[in-house]
Amino acid sequence: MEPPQSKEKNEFFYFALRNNKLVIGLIVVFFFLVFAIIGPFLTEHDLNERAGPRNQPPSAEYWFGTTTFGQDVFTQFVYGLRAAFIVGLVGGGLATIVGMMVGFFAGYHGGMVDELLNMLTNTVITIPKLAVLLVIAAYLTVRGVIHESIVIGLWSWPWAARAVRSQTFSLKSRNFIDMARMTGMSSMKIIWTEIAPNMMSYLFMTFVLQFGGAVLAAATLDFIGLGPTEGISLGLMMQHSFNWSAIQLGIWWWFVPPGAALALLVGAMYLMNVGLDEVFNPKLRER
Amino acid sequence: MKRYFSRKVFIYILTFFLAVTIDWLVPRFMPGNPVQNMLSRASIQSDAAEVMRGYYTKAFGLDVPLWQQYLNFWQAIFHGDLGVSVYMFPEKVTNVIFRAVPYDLALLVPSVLLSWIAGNKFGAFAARSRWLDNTILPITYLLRATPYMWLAILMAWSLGIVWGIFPISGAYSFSMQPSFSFAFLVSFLRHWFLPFASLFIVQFGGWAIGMRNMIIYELEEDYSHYLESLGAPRSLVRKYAFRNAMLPQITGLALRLGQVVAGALATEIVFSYPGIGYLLLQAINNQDYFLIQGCFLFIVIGVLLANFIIDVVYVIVDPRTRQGMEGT
Amino acid sequence: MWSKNRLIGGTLLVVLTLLLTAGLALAQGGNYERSETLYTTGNAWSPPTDWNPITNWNYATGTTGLCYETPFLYDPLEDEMKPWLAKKGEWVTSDTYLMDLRKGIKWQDGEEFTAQDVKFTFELGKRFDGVYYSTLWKWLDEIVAIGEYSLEFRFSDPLYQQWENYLYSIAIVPKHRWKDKSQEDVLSGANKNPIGTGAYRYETHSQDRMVWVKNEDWWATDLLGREVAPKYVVDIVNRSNNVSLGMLLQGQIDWSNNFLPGVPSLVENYSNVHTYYEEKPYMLSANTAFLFLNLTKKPMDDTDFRKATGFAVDSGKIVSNVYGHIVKASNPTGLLPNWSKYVSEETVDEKGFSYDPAKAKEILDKAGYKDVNDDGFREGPDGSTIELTIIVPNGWTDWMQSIRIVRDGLNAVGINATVKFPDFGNYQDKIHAGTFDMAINNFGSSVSNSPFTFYEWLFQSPIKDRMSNGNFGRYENQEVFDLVTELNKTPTSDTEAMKETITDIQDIFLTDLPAVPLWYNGMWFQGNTSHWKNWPSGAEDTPDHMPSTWSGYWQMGGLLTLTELEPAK
Amino acid sequence: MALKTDDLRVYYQTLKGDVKALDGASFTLEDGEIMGLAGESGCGKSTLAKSLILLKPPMKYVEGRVRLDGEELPIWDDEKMNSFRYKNVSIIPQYAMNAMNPTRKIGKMVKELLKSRGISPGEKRDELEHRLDLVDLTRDVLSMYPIELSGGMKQRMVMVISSLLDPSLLMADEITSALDVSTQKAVSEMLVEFRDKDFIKSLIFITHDISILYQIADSITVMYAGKLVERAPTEEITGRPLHPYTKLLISSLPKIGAKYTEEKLEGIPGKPPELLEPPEGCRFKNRCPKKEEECDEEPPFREVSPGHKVACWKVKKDVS
Repeated sequence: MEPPQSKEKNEFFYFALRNNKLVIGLIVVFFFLVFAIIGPFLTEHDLNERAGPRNQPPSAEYWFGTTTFGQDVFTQFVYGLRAAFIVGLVGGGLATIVGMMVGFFAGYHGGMVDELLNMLTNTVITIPKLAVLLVIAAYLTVRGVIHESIVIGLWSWPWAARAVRSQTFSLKSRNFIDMARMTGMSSMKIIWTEIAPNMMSYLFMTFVLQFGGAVLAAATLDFIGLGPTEGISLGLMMQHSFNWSAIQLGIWWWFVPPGAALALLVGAMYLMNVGLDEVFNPKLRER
Repeated sequence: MKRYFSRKVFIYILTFFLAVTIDWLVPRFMPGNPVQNMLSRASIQSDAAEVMRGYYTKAFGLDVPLWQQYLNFWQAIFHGDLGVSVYMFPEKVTNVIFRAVPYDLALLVPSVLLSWIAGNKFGAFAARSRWLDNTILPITYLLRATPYMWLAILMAWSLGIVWGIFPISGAYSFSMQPSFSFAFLVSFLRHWFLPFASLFIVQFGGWAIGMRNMIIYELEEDYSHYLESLGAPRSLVRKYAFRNAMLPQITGLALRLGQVVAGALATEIVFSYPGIGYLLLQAINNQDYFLIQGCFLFIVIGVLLANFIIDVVYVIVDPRTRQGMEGT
Repeated sequence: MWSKNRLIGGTLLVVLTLLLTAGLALAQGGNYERSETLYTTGNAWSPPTDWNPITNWNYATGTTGLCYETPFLYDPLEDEMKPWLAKKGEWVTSDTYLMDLRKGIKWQDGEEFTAQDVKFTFELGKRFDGVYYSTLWKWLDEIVAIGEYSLEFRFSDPLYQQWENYLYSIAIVPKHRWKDKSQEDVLSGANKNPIGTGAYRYETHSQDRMVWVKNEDWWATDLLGREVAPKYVVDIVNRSNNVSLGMLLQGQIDWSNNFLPGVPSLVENYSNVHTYYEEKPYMLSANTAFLFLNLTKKPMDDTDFRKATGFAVDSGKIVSNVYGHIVKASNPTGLLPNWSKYVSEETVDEKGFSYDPAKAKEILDKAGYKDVNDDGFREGPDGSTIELTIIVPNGWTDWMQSIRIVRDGLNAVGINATVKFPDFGNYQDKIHAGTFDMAINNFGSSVSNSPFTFYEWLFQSPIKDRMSNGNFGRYENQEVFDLVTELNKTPTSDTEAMKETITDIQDIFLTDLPAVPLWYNGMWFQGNTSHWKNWPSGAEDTPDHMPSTWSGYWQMGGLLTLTELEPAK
Repeated sequence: MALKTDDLRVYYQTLKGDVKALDGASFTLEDGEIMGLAGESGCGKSTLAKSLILLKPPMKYVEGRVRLDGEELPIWDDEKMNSFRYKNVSIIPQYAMNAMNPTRKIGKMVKELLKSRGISPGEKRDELEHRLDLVDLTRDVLSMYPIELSGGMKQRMVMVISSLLDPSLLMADEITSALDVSTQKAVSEMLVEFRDKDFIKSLIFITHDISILYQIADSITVMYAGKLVERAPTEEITGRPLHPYTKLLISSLPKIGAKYTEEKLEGIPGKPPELLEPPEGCRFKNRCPKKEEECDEEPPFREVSPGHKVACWKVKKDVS
């Protein structure tokens, strides 16, 4: 026998608020989110403007120091954080949605549909993300963070799809789906009204993971020079600092903040994911 | 069983065909002209440039219609001929790739395997220990979330520049030629260490977390509870859980090894390590169709092979998969 | 499967590695004695794959210069041709060029170097279209060897300026080794194990380096008393400029031709870092960066608008803010300092421009560019909106910063301009196809023996669909095209006639201003004095050569620099 | 007297507070007795079984004593309890379908299990094969993976494993719910045979399907919301159920083999009470057709006739 489980919402919050992992993760993410939202209002500098002398270490005036071009690192940092959230939300969101659709249909219909979608999934996994970005890069004179996010999203869904598919498989065999089917519901409706709600928690966790994955993927792409050609991102900051010899010249304030923010933000996301897992899955809860 | 495998093989071939076709298409979608790009580096008179462009376009086989280029491409693949690199003209693509691959193997195979072993051990160890779960594990989450290049940069800066313990660029000292001497080996290892370590650490975090999550699920599985009910000691329960949690980790390992040929781009850039990752980036930047295709082809083959091996290995190690093959 | 043994084995491996790595850190010491080895970098961006002087965009650093040599050298600092393999060369008639070769030059395989080698090399261009100097044969009739050491080049229509350029850029290859090469071998062969006449032989190469070893029998030692100092020249393939910087500071690289950020502070803080000048501009100039304006588009087709652009752009700010004074602002004519004698001060005084936003506004006002819809930006005289985009390749950070300053200058005088950074391939496509608005480029403005090469690039003609070798803005003016041809046909000895023609060209250039010269890009050079000294510099009693390892620059001072170096200890 | 529990209370710890899943169970089980334990799901019957063998978080021991064969069972102490598990107390879990490690051959798993309990697998080999014969399993199953067995086979295999060490008390937790009717019957009869052959001394057979108990159980105990409500020999309780809940349970049960008692019970208005803060008094009162004021006080579980215990105020009145 399990402890009685009422499906009340406040129960979720009740457990959520008592899960250290989730709470710490949320606090960190929230901290960065606030930082990203209000940060740009705390600086009077422009992104690329020469704000002061070159290569200044952090000081009261330049909180995070300045770059080789005399740009204010703090300013770039806060805008970069914004970009990270955009990539996470758009890229991670897109990957989750596409993965969900493909996974649902594959898992629900099985048979030929499943085989075909599986092949598609495999092909997409096989083709390096770089290749696609390459073409996109070549076609778009200007790549913004959004373009990058969309590409990442459209190329990261296979993992989500695989997971959702197997979940759907197992849910499908349960009674309530059979009953729904017997009542003559359309498969679309069954997916939306019966399967999806049962998977909401799972999907949300998938999204959290995809968010972190998208942010990291974007950082790598930015670093190797396939990132946005406009604006700034944390990955671009690292690329610039690297290209402009910040390592050799010891301009650590240029490359430490963006990487640290990425690691903390994404790490917090992963922590949240485990926390959510424990909240949604009572078996893992009491330890 | 036979039917199962022949169907699998068919699907793999189909996937391969699709992937290769896309691989062929992708560089051709790019605006610009690789020959033009190559010759833009030449200091030549403009009328001479026209003539040369004609010559090299033909030399690269870019003068025939697209469909024929496509057919030629397939034909060449089966002859193991991936064409000539534009960026490293006139080197053959296969040579270029084969020369870079050993560095990737030297860097990635140990880092993947060792981090996998250590990560799994640590993850299994940390699972279900409240103390570890709350202290060390958050650090592994952070590791897992650390961008490869950032850790690489941090290590290069601290260990390479500030303390000057390790060199931070190249695969061996510039004053040496590769040889089987001790001095060369030392030089190679010193150059190898930082990229290896940065890869190891991040991957360690990933594997450890994977293992921890997996084993926690396994420990809550019915068979674990049954064993506990029958008074089986913790060691046996954990052994079983560990073994079963290992299965997805094996999948992960195989997939990761399948990608080894893709190199570790960001890390290779930071440490100027001459692997495929860096090569690919150069190929992309120089619109080197043939090198891009070649690299991708290797990667595609690697990934497909890994997937196929997983399929086969799973049939052996996980009896559950056999069910689906014979029944229904 | 996951036995303990494996784990222990793995751990052992790691520990062993650590021990080896840390414990034997001191055991470093290579095959090349440090005191005899010169480490260079800054030219190669791809692994050495080819030692074929015909593929001059691709060969390994030093193929031409160190291994293969040219009949002449050119010294840009003195603007002087220096006989090299050739003892002398002169125009005996207006269309016959006589070249005398030095006696006693040997190929590295011991064979004698003769007039047949020179004839053979030049005739490769006749045999194969794909050779980069094949067009030479449109105006060269024949080459006649006179004895072992003299040749007569008989021209139908001599292009003197271009010819002189070839004299120090075409590397002579040995006939006895090349005569059986097929077209494919010549045009795309790797030419492994190159045998030249030069100071260095091929030693080895790998992905990230090219190693040359000294040719002890080099002819110049006997004939000219010149000897190259380093036994080994190891050229390191660029990974990124920052790697070069790190290695330079640590004394692992002696000679860097990379663009390194923050050079002034390096010179100040590192006593062993050497630049050509001790203070700004630190660097010699190598080429001119232009802001190309696309004349096929509005409003760039309007001369007034272009001129206003010239006045609106603050190139001094680019020099100080972006480059930290390691470059110089360009002369309004764009002519490099080594051609300063051709600059007509009068013309510049009369028609030149400088940063003067007020003047820019005045010109725009007068030409009818007014802000009619009150959006803060001017509209065209016909009321059309102006929205311009300035492009440079993504990742070229110094240029990216520069066009931001250009944009700011334009915005300040009321022209709506934005910056964009397409990838290199895309950028190149845009300037070749003429679909850009404004773009920075300097690809063909490099230092050379004659302003002709500069103008031929700037006024490339005829205008085609794709302009891949200059004149990206598609400036069409037959008069100036004719003047460039005329310049080419002016004997190099006739400086007065050259000046005249160049003055005319300058006049047209400054009148129409089809492109705006911004700054002189530096001949980036940083030396490290820890292992080698006596680097070229602008100071007294030091060698005066252009210290460059770039392709085509060995003949312009790089090789001579090697003969001047001395071990530091 | 094989088993005697005394006021056993085991709660589930949740962050909201304790869920009183087993709130004071006292009963005795005679040697050789097969006791059926029935009730709706969530009534605490599985908690009772689990607490007798593996009481681990989130379950929490509150109070009560358990004696098995005159010896105290230290159910609150996981360590000490271990020596009793399997050898003295054993269980066929609810999840018998998944009880075996899917990636181990069954024979190997059994071997490893025995070894880990300090028993030489060789010694038990014959016995194991003998029992396989008894439950109609070929010896080949030992070299098979669980996935290769049908549901019924797995069930029987687990029966063999769980009873291999001849435990004094075996608990079968909802073992029939996943099986079809004929297999249910066969499996149940095998358990009876086990008892008859003295493999096990006594059996607690937990099910929500009372009909199956008619055939095998010596006595039936009914639970409701964490409490024992009625306990009597099988004929007695089926013939003369006293507690209103038992009556409903039995009357709502039309025929042998009806699967989902729960669905039928939906006929009883209302739901079982929340066990986090259960109502004072009789826990059935809100659904009880005979509810009166006195029901606000907790009814004692007392013997109303020999061997027949019931916890209901109304019964007290009726009988005495």
